[in-house]
Amino acid sequence: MLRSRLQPLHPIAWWCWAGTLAVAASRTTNLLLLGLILAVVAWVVSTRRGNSPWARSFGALLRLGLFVIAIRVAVQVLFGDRVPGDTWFTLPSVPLPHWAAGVTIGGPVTAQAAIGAFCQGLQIAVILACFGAANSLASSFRLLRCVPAGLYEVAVAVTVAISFTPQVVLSIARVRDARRLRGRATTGLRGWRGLAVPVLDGALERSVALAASMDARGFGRRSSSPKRRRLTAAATLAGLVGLGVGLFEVLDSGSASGIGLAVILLGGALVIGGMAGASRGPRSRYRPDRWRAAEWLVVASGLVAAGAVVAAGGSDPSSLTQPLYPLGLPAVPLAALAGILIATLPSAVAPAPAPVRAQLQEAAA
Amino acid sequence: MSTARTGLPVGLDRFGGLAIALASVLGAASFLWPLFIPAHAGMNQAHAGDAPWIVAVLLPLLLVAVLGEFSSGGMDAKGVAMLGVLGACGAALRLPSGGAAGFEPVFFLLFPAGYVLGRHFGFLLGALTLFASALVTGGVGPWLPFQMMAAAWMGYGAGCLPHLRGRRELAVLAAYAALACLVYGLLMDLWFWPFGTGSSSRLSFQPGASLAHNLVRFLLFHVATSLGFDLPRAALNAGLILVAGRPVLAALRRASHRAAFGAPVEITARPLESPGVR
Amino acid sequence: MDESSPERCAAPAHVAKGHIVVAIVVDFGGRDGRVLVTCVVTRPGDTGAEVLQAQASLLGYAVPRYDASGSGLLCAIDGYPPSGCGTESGNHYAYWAYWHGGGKRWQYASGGPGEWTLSKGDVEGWRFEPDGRATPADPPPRAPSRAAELETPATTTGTAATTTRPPATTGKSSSSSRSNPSAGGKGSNTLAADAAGPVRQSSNSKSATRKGLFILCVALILLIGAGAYGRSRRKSSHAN
Amino acid sequence: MISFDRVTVTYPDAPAPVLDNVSLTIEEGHFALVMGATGAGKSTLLRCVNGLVPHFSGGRLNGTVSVDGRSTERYRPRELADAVGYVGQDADATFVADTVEDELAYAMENLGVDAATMRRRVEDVLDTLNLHPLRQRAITTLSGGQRQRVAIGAAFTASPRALVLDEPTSSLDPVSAEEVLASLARLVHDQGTTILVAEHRLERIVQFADVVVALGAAPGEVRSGVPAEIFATSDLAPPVVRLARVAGWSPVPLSVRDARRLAPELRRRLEAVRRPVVAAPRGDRVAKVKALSASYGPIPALAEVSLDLHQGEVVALMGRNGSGKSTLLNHLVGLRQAQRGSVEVLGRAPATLSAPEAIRLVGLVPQDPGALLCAETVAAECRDGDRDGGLAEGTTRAVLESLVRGLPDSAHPKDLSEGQRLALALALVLAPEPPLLLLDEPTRGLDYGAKERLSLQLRQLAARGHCVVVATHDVELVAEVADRVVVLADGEVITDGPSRSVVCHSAGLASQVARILAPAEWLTVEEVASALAAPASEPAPRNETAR
Repeated sequence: MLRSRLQPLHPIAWWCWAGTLAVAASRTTNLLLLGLILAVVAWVVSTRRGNSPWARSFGALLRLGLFVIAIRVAVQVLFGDRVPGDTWFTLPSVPLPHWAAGVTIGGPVTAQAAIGAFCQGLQIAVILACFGAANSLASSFRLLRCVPAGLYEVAVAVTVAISFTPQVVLSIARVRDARRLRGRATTGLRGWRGLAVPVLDGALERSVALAASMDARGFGRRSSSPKRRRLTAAATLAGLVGLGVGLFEVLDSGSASGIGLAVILLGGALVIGGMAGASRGPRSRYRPDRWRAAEWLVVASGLVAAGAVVAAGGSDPSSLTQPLYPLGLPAVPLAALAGILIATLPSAVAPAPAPVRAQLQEAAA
Repeated sequence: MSTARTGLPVGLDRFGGLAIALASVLGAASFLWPLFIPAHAGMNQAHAGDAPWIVAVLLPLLLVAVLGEFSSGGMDAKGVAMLGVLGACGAALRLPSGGAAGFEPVFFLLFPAGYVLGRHFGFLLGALTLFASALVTGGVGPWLPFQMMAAAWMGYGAGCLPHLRGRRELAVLAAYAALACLVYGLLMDLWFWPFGTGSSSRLSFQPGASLAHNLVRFLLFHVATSLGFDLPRAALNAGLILVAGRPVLAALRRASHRAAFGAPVEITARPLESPGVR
Repeated sequence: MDESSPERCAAPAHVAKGHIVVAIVVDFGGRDGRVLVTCVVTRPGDTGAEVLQAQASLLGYAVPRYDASGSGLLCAIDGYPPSGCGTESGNHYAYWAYWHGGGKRWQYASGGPGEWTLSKGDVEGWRFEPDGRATPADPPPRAPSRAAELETPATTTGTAATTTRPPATTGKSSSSSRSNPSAGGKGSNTLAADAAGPVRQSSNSKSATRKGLFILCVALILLIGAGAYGRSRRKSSHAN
Repeated sequence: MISFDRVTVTYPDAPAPVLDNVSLTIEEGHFALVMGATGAGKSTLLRCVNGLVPHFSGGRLNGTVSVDGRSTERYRPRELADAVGYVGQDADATFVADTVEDELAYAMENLGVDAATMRRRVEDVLDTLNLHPLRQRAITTLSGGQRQRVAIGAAFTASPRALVLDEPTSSLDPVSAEEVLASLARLVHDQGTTILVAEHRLERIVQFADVVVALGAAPGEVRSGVPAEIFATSDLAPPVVRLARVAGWSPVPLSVRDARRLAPELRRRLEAVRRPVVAAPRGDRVAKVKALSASYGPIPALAEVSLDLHQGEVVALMGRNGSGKSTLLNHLVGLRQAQRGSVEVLGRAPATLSAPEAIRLVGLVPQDPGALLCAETVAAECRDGDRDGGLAEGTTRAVLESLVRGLPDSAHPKDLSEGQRLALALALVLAPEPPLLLLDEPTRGLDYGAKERLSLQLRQLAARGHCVVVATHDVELVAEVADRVVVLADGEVITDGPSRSVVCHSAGLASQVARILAPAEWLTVEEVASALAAPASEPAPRNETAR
């Protein structure tokens, strides 16, 4: 217990798990599968999230998902193609002026169109939920400790930003009090002005002091040999070119198969390699997050789920889609369902949530 | 390092400049692809859904490349600290809205900062502010890199504005803020377009159709869905800059002066002869 | 004009006011080289998809099959091809290419039939490409064979009236026959109904066995979801 | 270990040098105390040691500063990280990581210390600074004293030979301050670290110091030596030293312990002096707090507090950090609405009043007086003050003049010294003539001169009929000004009585003089001085309220 409290599950493991589930969701519009993925994710979050402020993002992203579904369906109802189907009701159709690409609003709304839109909206909502889960489960600070050496300075800047945010919130409150003590307004644009400037001033002064203490503690002791610099820069630029070529290939063929994907992967590898290779100065890590059996299990459970869904699609594509012509109940691909159920494993193997960060919580509230 | 020369918090060598340019072109492509995708790409049902995901993988890599260039291009403690602190302020500004659209006064800090502290700083600050606030509020997802890239461009643009004095300065900044907010909204909508409309509505992009045709469809989608959020945001940020812009600019200038970016440092072992001795 | 597009239909005298006649050229390409021209009376502003629907019900064909994902992509006319939708092989696709214009002036459609709105004298073209590239470079529908020309007027003029349907009746007719959507009017209704009959029965028999499993899964999902909800509620109540 | 050789420092676009031709040497393993009035250049001196000046501030440095044989001319601050640990004035502004452990390890990560060594040193520091129970805590959740210790630890984990601290205890209550200083002393004794520390509150730290570096008013004027000889003459001195001068002891004792050995003779002389108690006329009631309870979420902050405040009295509000002092002040000034119980100032509840009304009734100078200041210049600040209070043009400025003479109109509030800034804030709060005046920790970062001026001003305000409430940890200030002391603990009033009896009879709150002369009830040096000077019959200069 103590052991696990000292080191929570590796954030990358959580992200892999959520990512694989998101892939699974992105492959199907079958209501059953989507629903099960959502339920599984929600269950794991409810069992394994801490009390950090970002732990609430799951709920937030669920709400966002509902919003997306609403938009998706609304667009379909108002502007949907008039593909024949079982007409539910007919909206008065209003043709827009000629410049609007002959778009007309309204017309008959078919069950096929509405349900199809709903399923696609739900798909996106479930994917959102997966990312919400990753946000709720993985600690941002620990995530930042995993960045490649080349990004060190940027990562430090972000760390500073995160740990400083609650103090900004507190100082906003302080300044508001101070204005009240001088008998001034704390609302409206003018109040804003009076609020923003002192807070900003204080923050900027802090930044100078912070810089001094960082430098005094050896920040940026690095031996940037121009040779190495040129090497990494070359790698990065080559990687970017590769990414570009790959991107255009993919967009042109419209499929992420074959050459395009390969080139993209190559470019990505080059970029990451450049970053990792750009390690400057003798930096070392204090108690880096270790990758233990629990991490492997969590990632594996996600992979199983995604694999099961993809496999089901391979054997019978229609089992992953909501049948529209004719309308009917979605298929029940038992293998895929079982695979998704396996993704509940983390709620058993992952260590219990990390300790509270009361202050940050206050700030985000 | 270059920061000492330029007197700005962050500098960039020529590799870095090249990297930014390249990454921005690719970034633009990964925003605009629906407008240019050819006809037969839409036909391929098995893979029609791929493009958005590929792009979602691509953009983080672009950002990694650019930010990495900044790291190695030279950021000293002062630059990092100021980035972090201003990023925190931005994140705090985004807290009430939880990073959602609509009430988002974050640009009101980003643009003056970019304007005073230079376009590279603006680029970084734009990206990092959104990143930090996403981490604090737990809003990390495929949309984040797009937000970061878009905000980074906006900050960069603020750094490129001509340096004027007095009223005209504020007017230009406010106008830019309004414009940039709208553009930012457009970009984020462009990203959401394929997801928001699917492929079977009169607002969704049509593979192979003419640019103008798709553009009109997109603008309709934009007006129909999110212009309602973007206009208030643009007004809010521009208004804030008009009201509070002057003192904010002053504060930033004072800070960059106090931080003494690239201030002349002179150390000579030879002691100054004190008047008494002479 | 006319000689350039032999398929153009002469509007019969009895066509009601506010209606137009459009020609649909369906070239079954690979299968038997059959090319079929149908003249359908319809309303201006109806979509290509609706006219195709009307044609199917008119000729007693199976309901045109569209891509299940809800993108407006047409998969099969008269149940051909029986399965698949724009199935890919290398860079080639087996798909129904969609054309407008007719004769020498065929134009590759930029959108699906659900988006294309018709106006007077239009000619709609469909050609099945066993391995097309899904570009305007694919061959357009061929000129109708003699047999087809003989066949078409007979069918169309006879039932032209029935295919024109005032939109008002849509709701009722569709509610009466679920299997065969949006094709109003008696004559065509019966025709299309038995065309689509087998489909319905098969789906019924499947769903009967499937329902039990389905309900089971739904229950499971609800169970897990409820559990998660309960836990998180408890947690938040602990928190403060 | 640390040596300055004829060092002159001039900041960019500054007319005169801050340090002029300063030479001094600090031996290895010494605990050196740097003292001097605000603006004497203490911080500059400290920041020179690891080259933050001029590498970080810009400017010109003539002469040689070297640490452990390495001169700052050749090495930048980050390259001296393993030789010098630096802890700035504002500890909160120095944190990079989120948890205690990571913060402690940060410096070593930068130096590339290998993992095993890092683990060991972190554990060492956790023990030395007694941070072990906090290792996993988020730094933002720690108390001031704990944060300060983390900052020291973070500077120390890289095991530098020397440690430089700029006013490490200025914002701490006596207990936390003791903890911090004790841990510093441990570093000196156990690890032979050289420590250079600037401090205002000499009484806390003098007994630890081996060497004292005294910066005079003029930038050139620097004296260093063993404490006894420095304090024999220095005008900046803790009460114990001033008492010794009054009593004519020599050698000068530096700790209460030493002084008590010499005390009996003085006590005998003082017994001769009869100090008649003159009861001050008790004014009528200004504010009434009845059964006030408050809480932050689940944590209770105030429990059933009842209090009456009267015209013309100076009430000291004492207690640990987090004992509810600030919460009580916030209720009195109306920043917080009373959840249970009631708060009335002249019969009205401040929380219900509009801001402009409220400031005429009660004024509060917050812990950081700078928070009240937001204008670009002193003059603008005063003008705003008049506008906010709806006062006649120039009122605030007049009040300011009465507090400090000749503050330049054009000066930026941020550039003022702590004392001046406090005075400006005080002027802004006082201008609308609120009958009730509250001050939260007014003596933070004030040197002795500024503190004396402040206590004088407070007495005058009380004499003019204001009721002054001071929440403070500074027992010397309490001894100087307070008529009445209210002690809070965990949100409850545990003591409420005349300052003399409270201060003299509680170990934690006793002023140095009280501790030296106990059981006799003497509070301040001035008292003793005038008592000794005066013939027996005359009353002591200070009144006190009898109850």
